[in-house]
Amino acid sequence: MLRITCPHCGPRDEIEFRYRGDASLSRPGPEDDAKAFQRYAYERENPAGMHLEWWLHVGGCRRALKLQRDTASHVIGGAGEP
Amino acid sequence: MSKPERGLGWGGLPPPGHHGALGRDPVKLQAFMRDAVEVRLAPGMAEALRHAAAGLGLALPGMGESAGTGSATGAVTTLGLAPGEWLALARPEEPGAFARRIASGLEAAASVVETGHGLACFSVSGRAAREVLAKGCRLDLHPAVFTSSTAARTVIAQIPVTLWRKDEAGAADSPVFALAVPLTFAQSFAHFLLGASAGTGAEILPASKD
Amino acid sequence: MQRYSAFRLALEALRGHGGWQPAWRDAAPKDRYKVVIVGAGGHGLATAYHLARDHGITDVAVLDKGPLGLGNVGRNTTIIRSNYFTAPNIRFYDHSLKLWENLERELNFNVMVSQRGSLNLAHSDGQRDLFARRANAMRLEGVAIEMLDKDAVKALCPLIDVDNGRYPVVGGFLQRRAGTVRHDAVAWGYARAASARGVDIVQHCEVTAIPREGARAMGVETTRGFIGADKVVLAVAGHSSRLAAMAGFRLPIETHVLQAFVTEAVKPLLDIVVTYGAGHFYVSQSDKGGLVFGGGTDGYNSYAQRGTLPMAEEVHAAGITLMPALSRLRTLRQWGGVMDMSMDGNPIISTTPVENLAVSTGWCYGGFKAIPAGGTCLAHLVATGAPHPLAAHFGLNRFETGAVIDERGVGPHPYLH
Amino acid sequence: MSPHRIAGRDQGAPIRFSFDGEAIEGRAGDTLASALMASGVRLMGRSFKLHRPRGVVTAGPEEPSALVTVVRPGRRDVNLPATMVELFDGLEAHSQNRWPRLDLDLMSVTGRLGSLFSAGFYYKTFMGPQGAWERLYEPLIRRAAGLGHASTEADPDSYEIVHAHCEVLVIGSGLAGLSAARAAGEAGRRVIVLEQDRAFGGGALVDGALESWRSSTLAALSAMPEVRMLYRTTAVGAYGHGVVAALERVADHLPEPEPFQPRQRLYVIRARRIVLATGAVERLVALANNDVPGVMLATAARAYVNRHGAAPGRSAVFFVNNDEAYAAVRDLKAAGIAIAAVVDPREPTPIAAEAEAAGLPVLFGHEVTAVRGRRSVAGVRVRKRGTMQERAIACDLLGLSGGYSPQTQLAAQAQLGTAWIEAIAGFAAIGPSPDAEAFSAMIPAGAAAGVFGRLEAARHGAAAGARAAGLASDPAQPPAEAREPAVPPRRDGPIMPLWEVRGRGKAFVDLQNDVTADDMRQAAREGYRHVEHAKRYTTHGMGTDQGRTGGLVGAAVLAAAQGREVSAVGLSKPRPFVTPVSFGALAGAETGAHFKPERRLPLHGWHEAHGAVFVRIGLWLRPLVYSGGDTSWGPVVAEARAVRSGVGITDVSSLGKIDVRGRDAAAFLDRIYANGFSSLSVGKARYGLMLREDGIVFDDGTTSRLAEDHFIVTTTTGKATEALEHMEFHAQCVWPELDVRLANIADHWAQFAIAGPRSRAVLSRIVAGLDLSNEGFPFMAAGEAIIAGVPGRIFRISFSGELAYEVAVPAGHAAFVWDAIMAAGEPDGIRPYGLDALNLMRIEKGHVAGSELNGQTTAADLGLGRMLKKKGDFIGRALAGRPALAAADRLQLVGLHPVNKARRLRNGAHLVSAGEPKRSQGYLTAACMTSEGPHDWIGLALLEGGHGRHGERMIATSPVHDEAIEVEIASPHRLDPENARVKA
Repeated sequence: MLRITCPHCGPRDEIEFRYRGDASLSRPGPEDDAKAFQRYAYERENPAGMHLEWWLHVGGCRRALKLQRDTASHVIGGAGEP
Repeated sequence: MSKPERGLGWGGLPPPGHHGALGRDPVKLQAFMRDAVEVRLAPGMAEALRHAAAGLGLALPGMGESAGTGSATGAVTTLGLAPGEWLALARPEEPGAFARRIASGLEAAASVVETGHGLACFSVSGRAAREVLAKGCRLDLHPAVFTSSTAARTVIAQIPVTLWRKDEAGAADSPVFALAVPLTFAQSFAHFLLGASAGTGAEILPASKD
Repeated sequence: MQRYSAFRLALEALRGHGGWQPAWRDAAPKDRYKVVIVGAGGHGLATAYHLARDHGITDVAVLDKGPLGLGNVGRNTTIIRSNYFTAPNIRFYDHSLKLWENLERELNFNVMVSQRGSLNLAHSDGQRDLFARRANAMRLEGVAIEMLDKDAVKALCPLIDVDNGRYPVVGGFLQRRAGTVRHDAVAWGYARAASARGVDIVQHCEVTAIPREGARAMGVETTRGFIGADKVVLAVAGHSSRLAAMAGFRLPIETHVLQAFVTEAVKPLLDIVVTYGAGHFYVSQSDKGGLVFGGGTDGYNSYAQRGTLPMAEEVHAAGITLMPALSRLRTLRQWGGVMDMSMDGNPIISTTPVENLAVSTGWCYGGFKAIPAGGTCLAHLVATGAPHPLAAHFGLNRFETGAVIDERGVGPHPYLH
Repeated sequence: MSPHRIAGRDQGAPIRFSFDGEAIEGRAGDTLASALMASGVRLMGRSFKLHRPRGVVTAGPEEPSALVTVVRPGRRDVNLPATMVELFDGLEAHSQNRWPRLDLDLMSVTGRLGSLFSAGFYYKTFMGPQGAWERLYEPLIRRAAGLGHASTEADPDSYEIVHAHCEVLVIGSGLAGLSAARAAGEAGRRVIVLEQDRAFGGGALVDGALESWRSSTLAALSAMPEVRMLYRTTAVGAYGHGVVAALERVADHLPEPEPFQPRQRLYVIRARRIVLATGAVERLVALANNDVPGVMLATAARAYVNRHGAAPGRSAVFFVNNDEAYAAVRDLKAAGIAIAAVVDPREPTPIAAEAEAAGLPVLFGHEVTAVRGRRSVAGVRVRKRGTMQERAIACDLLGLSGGYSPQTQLAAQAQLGTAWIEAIAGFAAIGPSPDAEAFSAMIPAGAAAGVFGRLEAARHGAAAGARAAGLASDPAQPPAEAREPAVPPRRDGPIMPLWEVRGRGKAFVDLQNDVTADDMRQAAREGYRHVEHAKRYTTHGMGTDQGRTGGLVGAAVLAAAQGREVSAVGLSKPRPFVTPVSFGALAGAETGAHFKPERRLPLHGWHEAHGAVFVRIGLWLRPLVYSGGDTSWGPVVAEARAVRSGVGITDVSSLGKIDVRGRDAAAFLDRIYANGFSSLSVGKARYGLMLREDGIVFDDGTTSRLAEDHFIVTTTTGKATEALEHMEFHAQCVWPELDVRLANIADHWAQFAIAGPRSRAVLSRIVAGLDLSNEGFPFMAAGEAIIAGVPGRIFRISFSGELAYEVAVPAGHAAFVWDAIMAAGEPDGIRPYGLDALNLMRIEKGHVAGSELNGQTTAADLGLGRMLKKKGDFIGRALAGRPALAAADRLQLVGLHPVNKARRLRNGAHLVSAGEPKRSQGYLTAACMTSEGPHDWIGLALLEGGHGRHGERMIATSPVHDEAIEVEIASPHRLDPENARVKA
């Protein structure tokens, strides 16, 4: 079970959070074409190792946090605000 | 037309009386109701909000803290639940009056959204209160950690809960925990409380506006 | 290949089982192969077997970073079925089911295909209507499926509490040809059969790089040296993104962990496969006697082949809710498998931006049942360069055109699948 | 007194129990195993595959053989190690896996044919013909396999999950564990100690020299208010981040739980640091017939004598390869059990030599080659190592000790390393690197860390406790002597690794699963050389005991077969759970009707009192129809007709409602919705469509603008949670520069739709502060008003296709306002309507709902393509334009009705053409009887290229219902396509 330290609420169980995926992606803008959005919507680096990701603390402060987590070991490197 | 009377909005705890085991330390369970507003700071208005809140006499505690807890009639309890976000709770008054008062006092410094009718409030008190809540609450409720000025949002029995202490500082031996859950979950949350307190036993008190 | 039979077994018993030969050759890698398949799991081994059997291509190596068959083929909940909704999926998975039905004779290895039937439960009129729609889609494709009402569910599986759960059971559907297979044996059986046809199975040979020359892969760099290849095939469930990155492209894949559990062994308790429709729980009883059951994914990217506590709690709660009698039964082990979750929940059997490199990925949590058909179709793609008609809809380009096949309708969010 | 009790140690009160129907008397403090032993019962079960007679081997949870079924009224527990079943009055235990009786098991024929049932035999036969497996072989195998017969009845007991927190968690209460707890406790830390036994002390419980230390340490700990001691509690899983799951057997030692007492409790413990003091478990030695009842681990024999006063035999031979085991020999001798021989393969060590000098018959350099006897040990065969000449020694007990394996399962689960320690010939947990410690939070101590010896383990434990408490930087610093046991330092000589003695007969490496050393060799021969392959091929280590007594032995045999070291072959990966855990305990209290919480409408009580039939949708309970239980179409049609002809009211409080404020609220909604909201006037509502980024419709709803910077968004009930999270994610993560503040107001506002031509008249009677006339409050108007004296909001929106209003009031006033509307509507015959009538009316109107917003449809598919903004960015914009999302043959929304009015439409039916009756071209998404009923059916469908096929005739086919009816495709908007009614 992950214990995620929310920058606002402190360490909490993973069930309080909703995962929202790769935080290294940034959404293309109004001027970008379908190809850019295709990459954004579908293509992932999906590393086995440190991964920067979004988590919403829906069961706590309802704030989003960016988490550095090792997807292989679940060691958490750190959490910060957007 | 008769005057509108606010109801609990859910079925309520079982009738007052004893519940569960006949233990030495039964907890007290009570449902109560509150007016409430969510106060959300507008960008760049922190200073203005502090000023406006001071004018209203409204405490704005830090994240994870509660303030203003008092027994005086009309007192407001404010919980810091997220950065720049507070939940202010007060005893029920005329429909909409509390929200209007806070909103007009804070004006443009924050958005004020009325949410009190959407909350069902419970208190769990007594020496065994921690033991009872530990059957669902994943937070550390040890008095050194969850003090009488702590507030938190968490999840208990799959239900979102806002949790704070209603007792005065120093009452570590017999804490009073207040829990607010979304109204539509109230019946299920009551089921959790009854199940969790069956082992220690509980005394159910009549629902209250206080 | 040393042929297995009851007679042979008796003969060996008389001489202390000293005459058994290795089931497969533990090959050392050659410098070059016509086809190098990365990943000695179910799909990789089946692909090698079908390359040899269907296309006469035996200059094939199957590489694995560890011992064969210890990825998802050895970690799943052993269910085979073809109860899908879209016609192309029904055809593909039912073809797979037909191949399963004859697999032990095909491989001369008893993989214990047990067509005991698989029951999916519906808990509301709306869900029952969706089941009827799915069942009708199958029937239109000529695949047998039966709708059951509540009483029929109860009669078929008395362990199920149809009335008192949070979501009472209103009915379900039953695919009698569905069932279970002894999962490890599938890897062993294919390995043995492929090896017998000349395929090299190279264990403990981890791919560390996929060098390219222009748009083509030259082969694979491994912990046991460079191995040249005319064609490279990736069949590395859970790790496809890493291998694709070595070859220089990204996949529409996230890796997630799916958990599974097994109980202590008890005498026959449950004769069919049951899937709960209102929570994460599907279950069958292995021939050894343990209940094998699974739940959902953890909900976040993970390469950790292990279980988590919240999922254990949820799955067991769902299990008791559906089958209250399980309450005192004890769970022995909890584990996890890493899944390639594709962005539409459907697999990818496809060519890639690298001309001579094909992938089989995106099996989500349904890869096991697809092994025979997946191997057939991937072998066809590798051998002929054209997609097998049954797997034509599994191409990578569907994400560009929008022709995705999202049976669940949850969109490109694997953590919601 | 039973001759199997040791004189002077028979002090507990008598307890009556039964085994296989025979009444037996035990003593308080007995386990079932010790009570059976003390009454002379040796045969306790039959083995899994070969049905060989089996007795008790251990005295703990690692027991592989003595598995029993315990029956209580309404309760049945199987495969329980008799070593862990605490005796209670009336206990009813049964042996397992025998037919018809334990002493006459006809299935034991499999044992006689044992050589056929070698490793993996079933992979090599039973292969045909097709169907024979399911019909013939599999049923036979299934019946023979398994152990106990599990309960098929619901469990009358309850369970609970308890969340706990501490600074230092100590797992195990032996010398290391108690010392660690004391060190941490004295430092003032919050400590939890877990002990799987019913008493604290671990090894100290069987060692008289440690009793005074044990009791003084326990007394010290009990005086510390922040130290919590949990016995009968096993740490079953370690999950990293300091999280450990522990199972407390609260009432398993009782005939049944006390009132309101759970049977078992699962603790989820979050610890800052964990001291792993789980000790070590003795290993068996693979030798011929090492499974005969009477073969027992040396430590177990000692435990039965010292803790229970039960005699495991009268005349014992010990076969040991280490000095630790001599303590057991001495204690048995002291208890009056004859020691026929101590067979020690080593050269004399000081301790062994002392034992010999004290009169024990030690055979140095010897080994036991086989056990004699079938149902009970009759003797052993012994030879000098390296020679072939054997001699027989009569005995009825063989005490085995092949060394001790540190219990490192939890360490491995927490990603702590293990390392081979030559001195103990085993894998021990090794102290973590700082990185690993941050994750696992675990510090191994005592025997689990490979530190053997009583004083040494206590010191090691104290140091670990101090380190866990954050105290000592120097872990070697010894604790105060007063806290140490008064025992001399360890001076054991070296162990001789000894895994197997080759001989004639089955030499088991896994007693529970009947795996022999020959099976392991065969696996290696057939290529299953890796320990994980061998495990799966032979089933070695896959029983309830997880191979704790024979796991390493099997691995060693496998290694030897390949000419490798066991340290290189290793063990298979230990996964949770350390000991089996019941479903009930893992599930906790939230099961059955409470598996998921229920959400009830604020007016749930009213609906219930007025005959509502409820439907469960997601977490909600919602009124389907007010019919008192009648679920036919009649009451639904009647409700819909009441609306169409007069007025009705329905509770839509479950809709998601999100308060959106901020300077950029409109700009934000422009991006969230595919259609525009910045153009919406204050006081107006607009239907909005949200897409996913991939261009597929995500959700819909009506959003109103109450002020320039203030909107109320409504979502569907089903997507309420997801839509809020979708908006929060985009507000915070994608466009953080926007000033937009979201608040979930779903539960604060109860919301009712009042629909029908008379709705305005009814509402006018109770609404103040708002001109409800068509001019004053036209279609899609929104505003605040006083409703029956309650400040609320009114929206003129319609899902039913009629003139309609939605009224929102604070939930605490819902009942009051609802009653007021019902009273005001009485002259017009107002009646409540449920979800079915609502659905019926929206189908007539052609509004889409969840079954069309199925995550696969585009706006264009639903006929809503024109809503998409031509200018400006929004979620889904780019990818909605992909070619396949605009293909002509996409499934598009149509209406349909049967050509023959007498036929009913079936939800779930597919649409085919008469010429191609097997090719699905689409399917029905909704079907209902219309408000014009009773034999008038319409439906909605998604049909290939459907927009251009109105008027076409097709077949709606439902093979599972054996139905196929002709239908006519039509516009989905059957009712009032001009919207005259809603604008009236």
